[in-house]
Amino acid sequence: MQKKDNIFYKIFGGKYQFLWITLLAIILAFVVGAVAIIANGQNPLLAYIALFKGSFGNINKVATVLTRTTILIFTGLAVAIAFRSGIFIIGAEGQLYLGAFASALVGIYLTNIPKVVHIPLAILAAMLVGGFWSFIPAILKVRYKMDEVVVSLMMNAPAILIVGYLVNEPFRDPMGQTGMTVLIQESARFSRLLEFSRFNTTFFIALSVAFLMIYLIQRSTVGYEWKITGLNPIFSRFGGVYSKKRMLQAAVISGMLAGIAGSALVLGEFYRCLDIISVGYGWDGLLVAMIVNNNPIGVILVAFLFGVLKTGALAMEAATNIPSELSLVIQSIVILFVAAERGVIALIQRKGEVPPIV
Amino acid sequence: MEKVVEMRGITKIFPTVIANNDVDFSLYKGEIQALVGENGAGKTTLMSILYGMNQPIDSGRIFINGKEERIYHPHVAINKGIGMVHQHFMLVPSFTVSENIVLGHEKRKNGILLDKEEAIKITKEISKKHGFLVAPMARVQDLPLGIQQRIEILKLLYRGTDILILDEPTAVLTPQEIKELFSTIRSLVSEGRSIVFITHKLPEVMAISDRVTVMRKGRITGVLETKKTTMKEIAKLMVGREVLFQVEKEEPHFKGVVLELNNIKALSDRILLAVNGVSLKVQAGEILGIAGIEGNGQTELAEVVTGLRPLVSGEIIFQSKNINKASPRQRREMGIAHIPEDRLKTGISIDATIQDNLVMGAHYKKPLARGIHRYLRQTKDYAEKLINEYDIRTANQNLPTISLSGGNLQRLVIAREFSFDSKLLIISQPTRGIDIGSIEFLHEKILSMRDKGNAILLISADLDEIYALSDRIAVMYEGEMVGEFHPDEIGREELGLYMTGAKREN
Amino acid sequence: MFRELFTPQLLRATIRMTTPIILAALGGLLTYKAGIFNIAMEGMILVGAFSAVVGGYFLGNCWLGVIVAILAVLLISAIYGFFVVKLKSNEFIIGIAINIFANGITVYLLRAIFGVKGAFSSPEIPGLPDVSFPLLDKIGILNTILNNHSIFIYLSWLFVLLIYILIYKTPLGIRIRAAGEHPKALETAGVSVSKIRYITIILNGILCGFAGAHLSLGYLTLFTEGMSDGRGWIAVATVIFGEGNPIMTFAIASLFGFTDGLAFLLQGLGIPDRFARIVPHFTVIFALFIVARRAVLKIARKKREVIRKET
Amino acid sequence: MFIRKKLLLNILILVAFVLATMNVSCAPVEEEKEALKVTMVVSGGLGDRSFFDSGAAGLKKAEEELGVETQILECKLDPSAYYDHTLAAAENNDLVFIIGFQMADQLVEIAPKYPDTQFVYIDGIIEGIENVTSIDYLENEGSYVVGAMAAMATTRTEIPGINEEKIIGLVGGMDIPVIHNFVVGFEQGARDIDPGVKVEVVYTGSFEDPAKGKEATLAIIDKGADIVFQVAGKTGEGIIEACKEKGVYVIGVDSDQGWLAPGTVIESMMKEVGMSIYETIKKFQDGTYEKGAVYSYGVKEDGVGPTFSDEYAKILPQEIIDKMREIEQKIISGEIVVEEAK
Repeated sequence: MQKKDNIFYKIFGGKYQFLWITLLAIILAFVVGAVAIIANGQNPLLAYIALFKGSFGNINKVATVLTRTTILIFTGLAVAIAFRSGIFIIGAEGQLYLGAFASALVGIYLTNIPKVVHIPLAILAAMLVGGFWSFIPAILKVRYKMDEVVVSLMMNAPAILIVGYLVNEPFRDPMGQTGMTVLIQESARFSRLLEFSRFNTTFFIALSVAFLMIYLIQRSTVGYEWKITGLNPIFSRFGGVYSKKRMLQAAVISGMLAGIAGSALVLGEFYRCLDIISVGYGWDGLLVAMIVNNNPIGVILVAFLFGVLKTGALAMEAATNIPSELSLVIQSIVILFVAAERGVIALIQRKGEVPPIV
Repeated sequence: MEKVVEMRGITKIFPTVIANNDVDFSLYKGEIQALVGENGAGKTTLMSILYGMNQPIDSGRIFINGKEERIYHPHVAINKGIGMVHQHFMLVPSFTVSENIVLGHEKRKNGILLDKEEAIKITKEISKKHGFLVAPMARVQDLPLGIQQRIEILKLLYRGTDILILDEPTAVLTPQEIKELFSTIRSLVSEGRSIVFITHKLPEVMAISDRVTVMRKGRITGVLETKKTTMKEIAKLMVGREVLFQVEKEEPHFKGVVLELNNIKALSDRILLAVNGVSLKVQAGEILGIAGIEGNGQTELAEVVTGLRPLVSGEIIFQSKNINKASPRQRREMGIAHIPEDRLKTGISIDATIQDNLVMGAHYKKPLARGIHRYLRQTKDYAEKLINEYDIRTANQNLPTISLSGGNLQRLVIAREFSFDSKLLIISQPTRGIDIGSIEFLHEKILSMRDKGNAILLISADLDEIYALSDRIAVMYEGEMVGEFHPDEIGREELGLYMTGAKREN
Repeated sequence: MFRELFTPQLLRATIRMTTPIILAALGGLLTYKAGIFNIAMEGMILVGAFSAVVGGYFLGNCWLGVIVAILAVLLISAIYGFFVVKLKSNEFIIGIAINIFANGITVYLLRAIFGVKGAFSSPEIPGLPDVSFPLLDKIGILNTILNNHSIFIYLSWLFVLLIYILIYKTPLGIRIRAAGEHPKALETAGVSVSKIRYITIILNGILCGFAGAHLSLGYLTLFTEGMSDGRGWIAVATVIFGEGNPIMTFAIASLFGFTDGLAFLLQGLGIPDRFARIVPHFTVIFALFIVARRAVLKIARKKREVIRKET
Repeated sequence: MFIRKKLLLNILILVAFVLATMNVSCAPVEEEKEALKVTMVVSGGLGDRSFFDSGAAGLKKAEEELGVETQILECKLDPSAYYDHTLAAAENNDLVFIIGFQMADQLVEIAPKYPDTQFVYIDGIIEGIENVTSIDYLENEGSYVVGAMAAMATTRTEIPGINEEKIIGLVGGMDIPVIHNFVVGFEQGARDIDPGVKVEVVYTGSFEDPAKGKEATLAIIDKGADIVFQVAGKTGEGIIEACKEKGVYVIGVDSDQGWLAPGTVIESMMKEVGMSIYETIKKFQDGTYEKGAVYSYGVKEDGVGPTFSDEYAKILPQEIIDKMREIEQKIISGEIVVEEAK
């Protein structure tokens, strides 16, 4: 019994509503950004051309976008899986660091083993520590009802500090480089695919993991139980789901995925562990997941969008002297508008029927 | 007589349904008007509109005391002397009684601070004046529902309400409390107030109201004087067809004990002994009705048997096997089905799709899944089958469950629980909050499950239901079984005495 | 070792480090009580800090700086409120968006207004005054710990008290709590929940404005990019751990401040810097773990008692 | 349904992509006079008022005086940006300065692919690549000199603000080897003057938190420090402010920071990044630029060390200044060997 006589509704309602709103949000954000660029005394058109050239200008640029996308897919999925299951762990950044370091250790100190063994071992190490770091807030929530959001938030800084200490003190590169470990063995490295980019085969790992997660989430009984546990844990227990187990499981998988993100940075991009190896991949992953309401397919697409924005912003800065902070402003506006989707739909329908107060 | 409320041509469209379609409604001064209809008929929506909620409406005008008003928010309604007691009480659980009463209309001292003493004084005064006894400093979360309802009414009286809307006020009350409520309503009317009484229980309509307005599917189907009508007529207007008030029941065929409880004990959430040494047996093919006022341990009893609540001591024997340690999933797999009392919290996930709710418990078994792989096609067919079989009215099984009305929600739960191979059914308050048409359907289903050889434990506060279905009746009071009877052996009044602890066997 | 660590100076440092956190946390606490999980404090502090410097520098008066800070944060709060209250968007996402926005806009405007990158400091920035209580002079150790702090430090204590009174002793307070606990009950009592939530968002804006102004005009007299450096997040943590109680929140914020100050002294004992800085985080988690564990054990014990008595 | 929805999004992005690539082909190719194109890539962000800003100042000077075309790319410590910016700089510049030890890997990887571009790696050493020249700074030497200065000054109670105790301090941004290099030199310098002088070292853990910087500084001032060496980027702003408030002295770092707090800054330990950049560009124009060379800028090369500006002479007694010059000579002659921590 929808009110279909509204012209707006005809165009923007219906099945493709989410797509429209997202697109509209992006366009609006760029318009607002353009105003800021004009205020800065520059030509927004040139700036945006530079932005897109920076992301799509040639194969190398696209590869760079995909390199960033790879990491964001991992962290985005990490957040999505936990949030879906009703366990709100926001410690991906810290888990990523620990995973990166664990991978680097295995990559450095295991020698004379074939690639097919070495790489999986290095990734496994990252999964173990990432999973462990995520398990702590989860078990504290399940056992002691402690707020997992805050516990996991508070565990980010220690993880980064610990890695910082290890990388700078006991495991630093003795050959003059500071704030980093030595290079990992040849046998632990993912191959780079292009001459002028760090694009590497971890991208395909990311895609396979993403497909695995999509399968698990949407086609498996486990995914079903995760979802129900996230939506109503009382009901899931009532229905015979071991909901605490499912929550812990989701939390550990989440930590593992974040760990793999760190692993991918080390084994694919830098070939060593740095004391600052990520500026906010974990946090961006959080946003990526939340914008699409933890839908795994959505995560892939939004991760790509973020990859484009981040890479393009750097290029825009290089080409036009527009500070990359402006791209932060644009990014935040995109997020604002996309997140407002529900409310915007209600406004378009002019019904004031925003879903009830929580 | 003077019309205090007149609503003309009210139309309200929700995104998925027309809740009110050109509705005219009026209320006279000093009358008790029953507003009846099945769930989803639009009664609550109509009254909410009068109370300033569900705004804006699509069309229609409202007159209060003959003057047109635009009631865009509850505070306007309150100013006009309209008050509403909602079906789900609007009380803040952690607040005291007096704080809840003055909320929104607080008195100040020193110009800034909340005057708590004054609030307590006010509470005492109005409760004394109307003969309600409440403790002003008690926290609402600690009070039984009957008392909470009194607080709701006191709240309205404090605000000086002349027009009271009571939305299904008897749903949570004991027979004694209902009696008290009715006398309160009469005294309020005698003081010149007017009352709208939303319900779907026809005996109550006959007992209390002066006039009846009947709604069906968003429209008014009749406005009647209570004295000049019958339950049958009202029911017909409500449902749109003839309704049988009594289901046909065959003699039970007992086929051996399915469930045996030996002296079981369990704690409530507030760590009190809620189930205190209950022993009972249920046989295949019989319905054991457990009568009792809510909060006497019935909920906990059901949860212990289904494994949702830990057992303190005693033995649960299901089909000659001790299942004290079995998990909820294991118990379901053995064949224990459960329709919980609080459907929205326990029985479904309101944000999940209808399909997801229907397949819970079956989702990991053949033919819906093998290993961890789910067959989406089979899942869809399975859900579709249940939707048709149980007549769940929805456009699409992939809609969120929140889009269903109360009766359909209940059908959903029943469809799921009745559809797997069960040996024991635990059914708590099955007809709470659902309409006559659905009740009939439901009772038939329950009996058919009995005749298929299920053992059924029926927990209900509704004595009509207990009498209509039970083969044996046990009464629960303060966590104990205080008596067991054959339904023909005992009258309602006497049963009431057992329920309130005034009388007990042994 | 103990004497070397637990000096009056440490308590003084604790007080200083606690203040920006508690100011923001009090704001967050109000919205929390009204049913909004607000994580935008980090960004709001930053905007407050920046605009306080802008206002103070151009208007030449520190109090005008504070006012400009409040106005700027209120502007951001208006955006936040519009999305969260009016459009009912996910408050978490909006919070993060606001934080990113604040980060970008302050850097951008720093360059646009002052033509500098990274930091802006100038003798022309008027600092907020320190306050000294003559009577305290007489009591040596209290004087060291309590006297001669920046004015907002004392104000923050006052705010803890005021907000405690506001929440638990005033009509607005019970409405705020009702808005968080049972919004429909409040709405049907004739009070607009949105209005109450807007009010708390405004108060949060003012308090975050204070926090920012204190950081850039009281604590320091300069602005650097990203100078809130995680204090808003710590404030979020204290609000949640303090369960919305101002006194508890103050206690936990002080625990943060204390361990933060302790970290510098621990370095003096040869503990590596990074381990010293892990201390605050793990101390707070551990302290709250003890509390949570005790609560769980208490329930278990009570259960055992009831069981023993009854069987 | 959802997949199809997203497919459409993909197509749209693809369209955008095609449009963007078209734009590449019709981009303007006009070029006027062949000015020397110089780009500086920094690992952190400008505005630290010390290291990176010093480099930027040198570049600006070159632009004004030598007529080169310049650009600065900031990575803001995003390691994923190191590669992108290095690559972007390599693509169409004649001379590229890479500032920040974090970017060595990227440079080693990219430089050989652009043999026509000359790279100058600053703050570290890379050897064996033909088109990479390295400039390293011996911060430890400069720190030694100011350490000695502080040790001498802390006993001179006639200087206002100097207390009885023989304690000086150092506040570092992060506990990392580059900073350790300052610490080691500073401590050795102080020790060699007077083994009884105690150096309190504290790290704030951030280059961006002036409030923490202030707090850390207050903590060591409370312990009796009266001269504090700040090595902490933006955090240093808070360090200087704490010293100013407490009436003690601060030693600035990398750039001459005297203007930040006249009277409080007692000396600045210069790291002449700007100067070396300017000189390198000049050499490049003159044709005296040595490809693949490695330069170590210590006290001898005037790359590090105190400013000896007149401003500071107002505070410092002449004999201390003389002594500092003497120490510098000893370092140059090799009589004093300064330890290293890198």
